[in-house]
Amino acid sequence: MINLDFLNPAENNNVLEQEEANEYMENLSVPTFEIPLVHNPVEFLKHQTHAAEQCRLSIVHGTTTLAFKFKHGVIVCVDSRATSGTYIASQTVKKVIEINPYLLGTMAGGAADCSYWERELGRRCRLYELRNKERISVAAASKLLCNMVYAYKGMGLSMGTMVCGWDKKGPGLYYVDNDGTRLEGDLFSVGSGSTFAYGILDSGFKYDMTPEEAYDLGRRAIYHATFRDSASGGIVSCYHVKQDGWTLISRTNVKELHYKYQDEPKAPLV
Amino acid sequence: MNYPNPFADAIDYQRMEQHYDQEALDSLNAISPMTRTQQPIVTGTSVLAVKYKDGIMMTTDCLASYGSLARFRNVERMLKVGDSTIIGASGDISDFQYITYLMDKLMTKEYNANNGQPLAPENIYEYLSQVMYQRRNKFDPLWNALVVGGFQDGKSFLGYVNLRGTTYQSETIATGYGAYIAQPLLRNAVEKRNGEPLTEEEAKKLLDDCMRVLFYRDARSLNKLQRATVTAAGVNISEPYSLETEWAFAENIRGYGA
Amino acid sequence: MAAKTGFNFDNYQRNLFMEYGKGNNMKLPKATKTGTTIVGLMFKDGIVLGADTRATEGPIVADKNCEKIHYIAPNMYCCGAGTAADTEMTTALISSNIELHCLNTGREARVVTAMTMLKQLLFKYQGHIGAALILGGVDCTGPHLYTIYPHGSTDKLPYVTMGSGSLAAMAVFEAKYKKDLERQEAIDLVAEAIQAGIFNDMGSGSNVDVCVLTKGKVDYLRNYIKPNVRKEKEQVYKFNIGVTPVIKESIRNLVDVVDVNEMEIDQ
Amino acid sequence: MITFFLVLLQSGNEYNGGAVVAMVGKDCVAIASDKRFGLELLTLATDFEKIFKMNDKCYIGLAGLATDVQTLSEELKLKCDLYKLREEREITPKKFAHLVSSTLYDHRWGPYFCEPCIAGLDENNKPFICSTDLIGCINFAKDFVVCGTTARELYGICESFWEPDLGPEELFEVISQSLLNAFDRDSKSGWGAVVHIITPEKIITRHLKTRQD
Amino acid sequence: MALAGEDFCIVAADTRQSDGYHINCRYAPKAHQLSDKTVIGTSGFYADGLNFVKKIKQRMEWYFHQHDKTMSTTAIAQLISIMLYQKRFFPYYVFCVIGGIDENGKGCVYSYDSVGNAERVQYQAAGSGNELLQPFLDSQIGLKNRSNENETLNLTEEMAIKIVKDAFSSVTERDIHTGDCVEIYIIRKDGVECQKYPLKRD
Amino acid sequence: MEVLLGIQGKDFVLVASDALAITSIVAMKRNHNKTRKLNDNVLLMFSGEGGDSVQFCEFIQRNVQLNGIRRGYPLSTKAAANFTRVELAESLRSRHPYQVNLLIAGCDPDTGVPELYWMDYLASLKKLPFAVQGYGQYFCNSTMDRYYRPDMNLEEAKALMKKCINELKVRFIINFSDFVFQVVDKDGIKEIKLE
Repeated sequence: MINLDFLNPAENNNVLEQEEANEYMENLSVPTFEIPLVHNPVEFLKHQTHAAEQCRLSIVHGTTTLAFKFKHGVIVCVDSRATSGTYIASQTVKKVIEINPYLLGTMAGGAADCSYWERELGRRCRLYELRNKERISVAAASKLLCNMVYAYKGMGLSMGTMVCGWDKKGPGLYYVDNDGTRLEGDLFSVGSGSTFAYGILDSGFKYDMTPEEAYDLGRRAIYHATFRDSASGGIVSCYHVKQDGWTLISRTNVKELHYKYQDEPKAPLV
Repeated sequence: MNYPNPFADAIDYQRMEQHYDQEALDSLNAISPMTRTQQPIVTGTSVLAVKYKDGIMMTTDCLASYGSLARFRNVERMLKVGDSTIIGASGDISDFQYITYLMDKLMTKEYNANNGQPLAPENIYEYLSQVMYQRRNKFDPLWNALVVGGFQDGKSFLGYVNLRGTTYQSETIATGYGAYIAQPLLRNAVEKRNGEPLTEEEAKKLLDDCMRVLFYRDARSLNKLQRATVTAAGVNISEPYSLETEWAFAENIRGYGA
Repeated sequence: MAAKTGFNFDNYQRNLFMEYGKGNNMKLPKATKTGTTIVGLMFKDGIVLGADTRATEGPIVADKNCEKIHYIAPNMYCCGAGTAADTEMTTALISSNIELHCLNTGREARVVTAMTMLKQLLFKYQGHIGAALILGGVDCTGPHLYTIYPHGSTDKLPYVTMGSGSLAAMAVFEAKYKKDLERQEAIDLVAEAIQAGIFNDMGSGSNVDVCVLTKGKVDYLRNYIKPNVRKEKEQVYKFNIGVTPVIKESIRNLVDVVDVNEMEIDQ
Repeated sequence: MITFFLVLLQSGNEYNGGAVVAMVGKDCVAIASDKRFGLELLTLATDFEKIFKMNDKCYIGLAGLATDVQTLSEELKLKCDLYKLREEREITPKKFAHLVSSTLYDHRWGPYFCEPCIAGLDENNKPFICSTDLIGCINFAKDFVVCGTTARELYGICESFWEPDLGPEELFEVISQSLLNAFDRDSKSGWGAVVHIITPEKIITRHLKTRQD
Repeated sequence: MALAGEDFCIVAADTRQSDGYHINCRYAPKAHQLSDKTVIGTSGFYADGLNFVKKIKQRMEWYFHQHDKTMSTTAIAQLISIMLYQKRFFPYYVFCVIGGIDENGKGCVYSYDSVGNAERVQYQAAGSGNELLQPFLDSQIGLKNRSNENETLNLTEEMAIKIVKDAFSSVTERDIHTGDCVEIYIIRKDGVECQKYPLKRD
Repeated sequence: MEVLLGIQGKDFVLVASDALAITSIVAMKRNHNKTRKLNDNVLLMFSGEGGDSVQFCEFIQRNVQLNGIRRGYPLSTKAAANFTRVELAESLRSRHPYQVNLLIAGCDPDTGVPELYWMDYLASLKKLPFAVQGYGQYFCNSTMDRYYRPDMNLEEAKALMKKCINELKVRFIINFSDFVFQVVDKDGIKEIKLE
């Protein structure tokens, strides 16, 4: 069960004590969070994060991530830029979170939210494995994540993630976001550059592609998104999830990709 | 006004007649803290303190204002804690009285423990800064800027903590309007010496000069001052005294220009 | 083109529309302000004006060595704080009006005239022109020192300060000002007041400008003290030529190359 | 009420984005800009002109809202051409700076959302640069001036890189490296860059190879 | 600001504490030594930073008593991330970087946002001057935008210190919040050294 | 919620505009024409506030035509685009600015050189090889980037246009059932079918 006590600040007067208790808490317990003692903590936080956009209270939102299923598994491609306001805070963010050797999660929205909850997901998946002596299914893992963040719905978490993996039923791909939406699908793209990526994916996707073609499609889709969307960029990382776990296919700088694609002839139309 | 007002903070201590638009206040409520102290009521103005050769010297005036009213003209804004520490407070007087109570409690506990290791100024300072910071985190700040001075084992200590829990230690400290008016003079006097400490006489003169300027320029100040020293001999808070002031030049001023 | 006088309000509607119109939420960018410490004092036989030289744009220093003491007339100078463009343009406008006034009347203008012009202008704009000024000058009636606030109110005092560093500077004046200072004492006191602003107020910085006005004489001591000269950098960051990747280059010669030697070099 | 945080909001200047920088060298000046034309996050074109030639020895770079960049550049070009017709000589950069300043201050109460950087050589071929804020306060600098959404980044990097008395080629490298590294940290500018180096003899225009993301 | 070399790491922070346009204090350290392999630099709200560092030190002490060893830099890095995230709904207004030597004896830097997103980097600037500093580091340490892309930098300690000093003196010129003095912590395999370098005070 | 597309080919410009007129949540009309002919070889396409866009475009249309009649020869695409920009920029400074986003496609009747201009409601003008107005920008620009060549013939341009429209149909929340396709070339403006 998720501990929801903190939702009622009035009952939670002794913050100091509570905090100390948190710190002593065993690793297996559920994480708890301190919240501000105001009438409406959600509004307070919104106010703070909005006001602080320039002060980078949180690193936000610009991203392009995509994942699709095809004949040979699941391809995951992401860019690597973190922006706050117009400032590019980092060009080398790892937006694919390696939950365990069979599961990948992608990162869009608040970077800290994604990495924290997917780390937590990794821990729970490991616990599941220890308890049940078998690997958790992608469906179950994504549901776990979905349940965790749903408990905090309305608190201002920001997360749009795709959980990808391979289980008994074959390749699995689920989209989970901070509203608690969880969708199963064959092809998703998430983030501010996603529409551009969709444009490339939809026109180039075939189920029976070779892996090489699939890698190229994924990279190309991210590249085109980085070109058009100023909040995406950096390095394109490409992962392939196969039956025996995921492998990192490539990390390519967008600058190289641009000048490579620029010199290539365009794909024929007719 | 269209140019930056750097004194917003100083004014905050003194603002009384605020006419809140109820609607604006309601919409603010969503994001605003569940506080008791939204603004200070009875306030004291600047506290000045410097390190000198024998320890710490600190000065305040004796006024507690109620908005623009000079309400209480005989208030002591310095508090002796133990044998080697003094706390000077600007900001809300009732919050300062609460701090007095806290200090009493702390010292009683110390007395009962009687472990032979009296609380050093640093310890009291640390305690106070934690109190201030935790109250800020609860959105119920103690509306003060405090200066902690002390002298123990041949070392003098001077630290500042305010309503947000912001702390710093420095050779010279001034709060309220003093931070803008007196601090430049204090810094100048100390930096000029290149590390050579001020003598008692110099420190006295320096603080008196600063208090005089403050009296000229700070409308919430009073020419009735108290000076405290913390030295190896212990804490000594003087009786109230006044400064000589000079208003002669004003007699030549006629009109405002036109 | 027909020359229009006065301000042009063309963009005003549009900017409102962009700021508050449907689906728009742009915010007006900020103009450069001078955080500034400016001071003036009267001494035995004249006026000393002083200013720092930093102009800021929010937390960024936009200009490290700007001039804040503006010319009004040969016998008058004016320090400005507040919105930088406003102080520049207001003083420039009044300066030209004073010049016209002098030509009309055939006499040296009085300081009080300039002060009145300034206060009337600023009052007309009800504080929207963000210029806080210190006007000093010497005319046939002796030395005069005025402050003019953005809303158009004025003050006449023997020593005055303005800007974000005004309290620091005023502290120095209050502590050390005496009547009938000697010229050098006055300059030193002004410099000390400005330096108090420079070192204690983050909106003020860099150098000290001083302007001494006495009967029939003006000494504009630009960068009188430079307390903040940047230290030599630890190393020089020069790049090897050709390190930047270039796609395309075009060169347009402005002079005809006729020199034979140069032609050889070209080849 | 306690305010813990600064509030700075997105401004009209940031709608389209852009970066312009100008630097002084030894008997030469350089002015450079990025080439992006965007609408907030979307990049629409990568060949947008932000530097305009007023005459052979006077260039102006305008960063800010694209429509104002276009309107203002046309208005200034008109005024320069009229000046030339009236006076039968080219406008000097310093005079031009005052022209820009008064044009912008005219619009004090409804400003154009763009900030200009001016670079040029005067009648004695002495280098001149300056910038103004959006209501026309001139900043005469002896080293470099910057404007646009990348201003903060440019200030920091130019302050480290700029040296007095750089020759045209050295100046090119310094201004290019400053601009490239600065706008690589700003999501709203980049996508190509153009550098003009103005010397008494010639004008060198170079387009740089940059990141495109 | 922090940057990592092959076998050393530098963490540097200026010491000005300010409030609005007013300088509170010219010497208020923002960089704190956590262990003999790790140093943290904080910026943002000073009281939050100070208390956060105190809490980290406390947690490190507990760790020491439980495991009888000092926390490694990487472990501290993870701890900080989680501690920051625990305040997700009432964040510390703190931007921190930590620098240190990792288990393999290599220099490492971690940078954080205020709610605990961590990234291991080679160099990072944080705080009010970060936008001014970062491109300079990109160019000098990251060697970005050079036509010879294969160029590698052999960063020596001496070079790094020079770069740090120049970076700070440049930022001081343009950022009003930076100034007075910079403290440079140099973390080597055999301990931590702290140098002070004066900056402009205006 | 409208979309306009334009692709400049070797010697023509292929444009498409959706034919949907929306009020609130109702589709009022499914064969709405969102273009105006400025003259024989220049086509203006608009989207934006209902009244504004038509009023403004017809104003431009009348003036461009008047200009052509006065001078005896039609305005070039570039001239028409710049004229439109100035008018829009001026209107923006009035009390009731026109809120309209435009594409201007044209082809020189003599040389056959095609041109395509993009302009938003703030009057930023940009000449582009291919252009999209409205939310379509976010879906179609990458597809165009991927396949566009400056020397495309009409068949290729049609194929690219089809890809874009298909993408909109798959991903955009509004289903544009009908589009109006037109080709502007040296011989004039004519409506075509994609199939």
